[in-house]
Amino acid sequence: MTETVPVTVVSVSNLIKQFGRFAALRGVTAEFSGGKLYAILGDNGAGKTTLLRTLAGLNQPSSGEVEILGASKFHDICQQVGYMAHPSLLYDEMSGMENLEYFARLYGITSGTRCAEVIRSVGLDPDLVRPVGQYSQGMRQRMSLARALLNNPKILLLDEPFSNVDLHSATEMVRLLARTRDRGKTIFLVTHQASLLEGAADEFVWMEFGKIVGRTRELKRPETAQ
Amino acid sequence: MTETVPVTVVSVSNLIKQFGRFAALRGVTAEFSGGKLYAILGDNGAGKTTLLRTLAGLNQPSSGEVEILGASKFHDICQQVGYMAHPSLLYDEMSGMENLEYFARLYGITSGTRCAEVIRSVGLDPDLVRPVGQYSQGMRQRMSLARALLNNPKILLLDEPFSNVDLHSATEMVRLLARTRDRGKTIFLVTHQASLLEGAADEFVWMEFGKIVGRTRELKRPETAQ
Amino acid sequence: MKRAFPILGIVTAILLSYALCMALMPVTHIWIFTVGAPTEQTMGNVQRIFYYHVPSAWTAFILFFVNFAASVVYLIRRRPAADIVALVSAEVGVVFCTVVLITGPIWARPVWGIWWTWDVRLTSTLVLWLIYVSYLFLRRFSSSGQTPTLAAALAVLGALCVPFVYLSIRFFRTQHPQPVIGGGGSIDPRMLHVLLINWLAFSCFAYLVCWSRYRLEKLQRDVDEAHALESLLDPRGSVR
Amino acid sequence: MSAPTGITRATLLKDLRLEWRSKDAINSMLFFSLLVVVVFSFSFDPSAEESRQIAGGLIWVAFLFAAVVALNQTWAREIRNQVLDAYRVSPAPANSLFIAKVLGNFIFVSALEALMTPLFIVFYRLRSLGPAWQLLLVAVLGTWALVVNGTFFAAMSLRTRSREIMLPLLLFPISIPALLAMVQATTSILNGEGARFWIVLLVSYDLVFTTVCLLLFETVLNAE
Amino acid sequence: MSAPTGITRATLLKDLRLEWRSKDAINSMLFFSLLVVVVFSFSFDPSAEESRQIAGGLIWVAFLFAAVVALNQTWAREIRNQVLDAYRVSPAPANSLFIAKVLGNFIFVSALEALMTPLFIVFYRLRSLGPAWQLLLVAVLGTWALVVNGTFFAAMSLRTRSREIMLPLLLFPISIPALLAMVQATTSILNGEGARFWIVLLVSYDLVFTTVCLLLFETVLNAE
Ligand code: HEM
Ligand SMILES: Nc1ncnc2c1ncn2[C@@H]1O[C@H](COP(=O)(O)OP(=O)(O)OP(=O)(O)O)[C@@H](O)[C@H]1O
Ligand SMILES: Nc1ncnc2c1ncn2[C@@H]1O[C@H](COP(=O)(O)OP(=O)(O)OP(=O)(O)O)[C@@H](O)[C@H]1O
Ligand SMILES: [Mg+2]
Ligand SMILES: [Mg+2]
Repeated sequence: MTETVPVTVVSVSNLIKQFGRFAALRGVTAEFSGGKLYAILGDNGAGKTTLLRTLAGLNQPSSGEVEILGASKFHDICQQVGYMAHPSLLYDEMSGMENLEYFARLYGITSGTRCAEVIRSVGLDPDLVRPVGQYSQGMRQRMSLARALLNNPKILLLDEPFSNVDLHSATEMVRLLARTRDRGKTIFLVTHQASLLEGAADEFVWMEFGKIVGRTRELKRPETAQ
Repeated sequence: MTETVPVTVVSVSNLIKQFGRFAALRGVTAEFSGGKLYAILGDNGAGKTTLLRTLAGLNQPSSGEVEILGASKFHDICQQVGYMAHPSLLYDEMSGMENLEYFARLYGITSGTRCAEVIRSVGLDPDLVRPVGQYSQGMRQRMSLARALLNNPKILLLDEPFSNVDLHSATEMVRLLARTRDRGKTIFLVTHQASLLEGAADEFVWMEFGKIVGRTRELKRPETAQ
Repeated sequence: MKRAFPILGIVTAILLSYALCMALMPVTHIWIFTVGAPTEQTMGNVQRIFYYHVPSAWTAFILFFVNFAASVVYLIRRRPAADIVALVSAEVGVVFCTVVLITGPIWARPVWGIWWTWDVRLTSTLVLWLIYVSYLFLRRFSSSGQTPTLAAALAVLGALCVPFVYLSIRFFRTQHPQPVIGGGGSIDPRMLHVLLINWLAFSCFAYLVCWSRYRLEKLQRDVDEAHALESLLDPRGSVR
Repeated sequence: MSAPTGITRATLLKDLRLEWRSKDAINSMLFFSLLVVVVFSFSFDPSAEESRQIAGGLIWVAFLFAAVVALNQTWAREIRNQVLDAYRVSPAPANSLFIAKVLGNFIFVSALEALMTPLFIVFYRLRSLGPAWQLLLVAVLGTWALVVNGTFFAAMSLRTRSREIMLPLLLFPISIPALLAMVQATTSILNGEGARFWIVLLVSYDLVFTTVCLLLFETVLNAE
Repeated sequence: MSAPTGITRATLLKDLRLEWRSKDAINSMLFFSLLVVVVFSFSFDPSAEESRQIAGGLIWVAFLFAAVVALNQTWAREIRNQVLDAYRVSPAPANSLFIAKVLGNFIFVSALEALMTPLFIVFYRLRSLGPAWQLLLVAVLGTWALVVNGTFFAAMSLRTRSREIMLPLLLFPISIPALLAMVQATTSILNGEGARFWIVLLVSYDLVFTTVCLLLFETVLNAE
């Protein structure tokens, strides 16, 4: 079920984000085409999370433009975007299924089977009644991914999905993401464990001090000015 | 300034720790000799953190014995142990130096230069006046390490010191730890990024489901029953 | 030991029903036995609530004292059994104390014309109830494996508070009757007899409930332990 | 996209279900409000004539304190794992969330009041000289005023450090007119005097603040 | 190992310095207490004679609520980055920490009271018929009672779920005798009657509870 996607799905131009006196993004300009898996890498404080949150409409940029799927207002395309943050974005007290059912309401998804389908697709059991708070870290990250996939988004924004996840679960998540990408989705993935993505990512985007300093096909840090 | 250390510095025998119905440690028996760097590896929920906290006297084991430096009560040897957890264990509102000065009081360290010395040893600047809350993640982890090193402990317990730390800072921390080990300290280090420690660790301790399932010299997961 | 339980149960049931007859019936002579209690002259039959009100209060006090003693023992000896005793006595004590706090106003309404008044006895019962309810709350909300320790600490503080409660509300004017035993009050010996029978029945009942609750809690902990043991043997370290 | 009311209902139901499932919050709030009543009765001798005079004030101050504690928990569940961000990236309108939270709090605080009022009546031996239904009306209007503002300011104080203390700082000053109206209305009704003016005042206060909160909530929610 | 008093001093100084540096907590607490006074005076509008009767209750209820809010923050700083664990692995004795926290809270709450009292005096036109130094004594003793228990229970509620609500649930019932004593003592002194009994009661309450808290604190701190 490969979808056709426009060539450039996300374009940001001269994006600046300031927190008080500190500029977390200092002029990011880039275009990203559809159906790819982008790994965003960089040191602590490089601005990766800030960039992702700005794409997800959770941060207002101080200046600059963001255009996703041709729209400049996030609200118009929020149906097309899935966002997964470092925290799980799930209610600890509800089971995975109940969580997804609630979020399905928010997205106006009426199909009764969609939730179970998504949960199965990330390799979990939809009938699990345990509350999410009692899941292991690996299960929780998968469920969190399921939430991001719920509305079948064209664009996925994932912030450190592998942190504190053991190697085994992480490799499986990478496989799942690669499959998703192959179905025509565009994925942005922030991580410190780039080696996990070797072979899976189409492009590595390197950030430094609030700027994109290079984009490479291979996992090799580009020579930068600094 | 290599110190002489006894052959076996830490020995645990049949350690069991239960949280309600759940057994996080299910009979851990092991001896660790001094002057080595042990990397403790294992999947999420294997019980690594629980083992470390039990060694640090922060958890009371449900049964079993812990003997550190010949003492079975933690209080007797707390001067000899340094503990670094995933959270920073520092006051965000104070500068690094102020933090260390306070902890020095707790340890009864009177030497006026010790704090500056430790801060310098982890590669930070003792004169930095910024509060720790404004440090970058990498700096904060280093400062946290400095706190653990403050009382010049014979035994260091480190829980995921590299998580969310970029590759560059992490490699530097590994170098620092290797140097510390070379000065005769014993280091226990929990991490998910074992590859960082290749070459630096003396032994890899593999945990699974609350048990130690193997100890290897090389970074190679042992064949286990399961 | 196993036998004692049903025997005690039967004895309690007999005692309770006998006491119920005694309390609710006016004095009647059946053959050579005299049963029932005299009807109070001014208050009438309402007064019969007395036979539930007072024994409940005494029972609750005894249970709270047991809770205190068990908590101290736990703090010193760290025996799980002491902790269970403390928990159980607090729970049952709160129930009996609640009975006092419900029967009191029911009685007060027809007799005094009001539901509640700020009187020494009433107030101190209320405070006692509050203290032990907060004790149960702590036990319930505690997230650590050290609930017994925290609870025991609170129990000690709570028990220490009781004398201060008595001292501090001494000045409240007293509307409530004086203690029957050791106080200035006087009582018809027939009533006293019924009261004591009721008290005996209530004490047996409380003891029985505590005992079952103790065994239940003990079993629950044993089951937990068995589960934990099972999880020790289970290769994956967890049950289910 | 499902209708905004559908989302409100789903959110409210989810909250009620979670509340019901844990029951801890409910129980502890009930006990807390009982404690508040008892503390008040210990501090203001209920048998004294003076205390009876100020009962209207006492009740509302006690409600206010209990409500602040309850309202402080409103958003706790939503920010625990930053679930609020999940709401924000979804197409659901902000006001659906606000209304759901206000309704949830209204139910919760009303339940508290329903429990505290009889206790106050018993402890202070209150008897109303005016019509009791007016008291009910005042209670509903006053509670609504507290809850709308409280929910709004609780959301606002999410963005500040030392969150718990911020709520009363924001809520109290703005609520003073409403509080005054509630107290005066209650006292007047208890004393058998007319409370028309105060009720009209409360109604208009409610209308104005509900409208403004609804207009502004989206902005507050989306402020980072 | 440095002496326990040295550690107490270091901890206290650290807390005071941090408090002073951020000033947030101080400012907001001051504003909060001001608001409490204002809310009270809007809710109760007594004549001078009546106010003397209820002033003791008013003041202490206001203090109590302000203190609960303050006490809830006591340990916040220590658990933020689990700094408490760092304390626990160090050789420093638990009671040094407890005493430092109690002293810190005592200073803080006293400052609040020092600010609120004049406001109360002005708003309610209070004039004491008894000796004012006795009022001071009652304030010190009463505050100490609140603060010792409050600090202890705040530490206890660290180990529980829904922490904020737990503190009043534990603190209020046990503080009732102390509260009653404070209120009665204040009212008696204001009315020019003797308050000897209440002061003795407060002193013994303070002694007993301070001792027991010191005995039990280590256990509570080390409960995981
Ligand atoms: C309204 C709530 C009431 C409460 C909380 C209450 C509480 C208590 C308590 C705790 C006791 C045992 C005290 C002791 O033995 O020292 C007691 C005993 C007693 N109560 Fe009440 N009471 C209430 C109302 C009443 C009323 C309305 C009456 C009847 C006029 C009454 C009559 C008695 C009598 C006769 C005793 C036995 C006295 C004794 O032997 O101690 N109570 N009550
Ligand atoms: N809300 C905020 N207020 C102030 N500064 C912020 C805020 N969020 C982020 N920053 C600062 O902006 C910079 C970039 O932060 P960001 O979280 O984007 O980094 P990152 O690349 O995700 O780093 P990490 O790998 O540590 O997650 C950091 O220096 C951080 O301190
Ligand atoms: N305080 C606690 N209460 C209940 N269960 C706990 C507690 N602490 C740990 N556990 C459980 O014990 C198990 C082991 O936890 P531990 O934190 O030691 O794992 P870990 O090996 O450090 O895992 P990770 O790599 O995710 O940090 C987990 O399943 C966890 O859920
Ligand atoms: Mg980040
Ligand atoms: Mg861990």
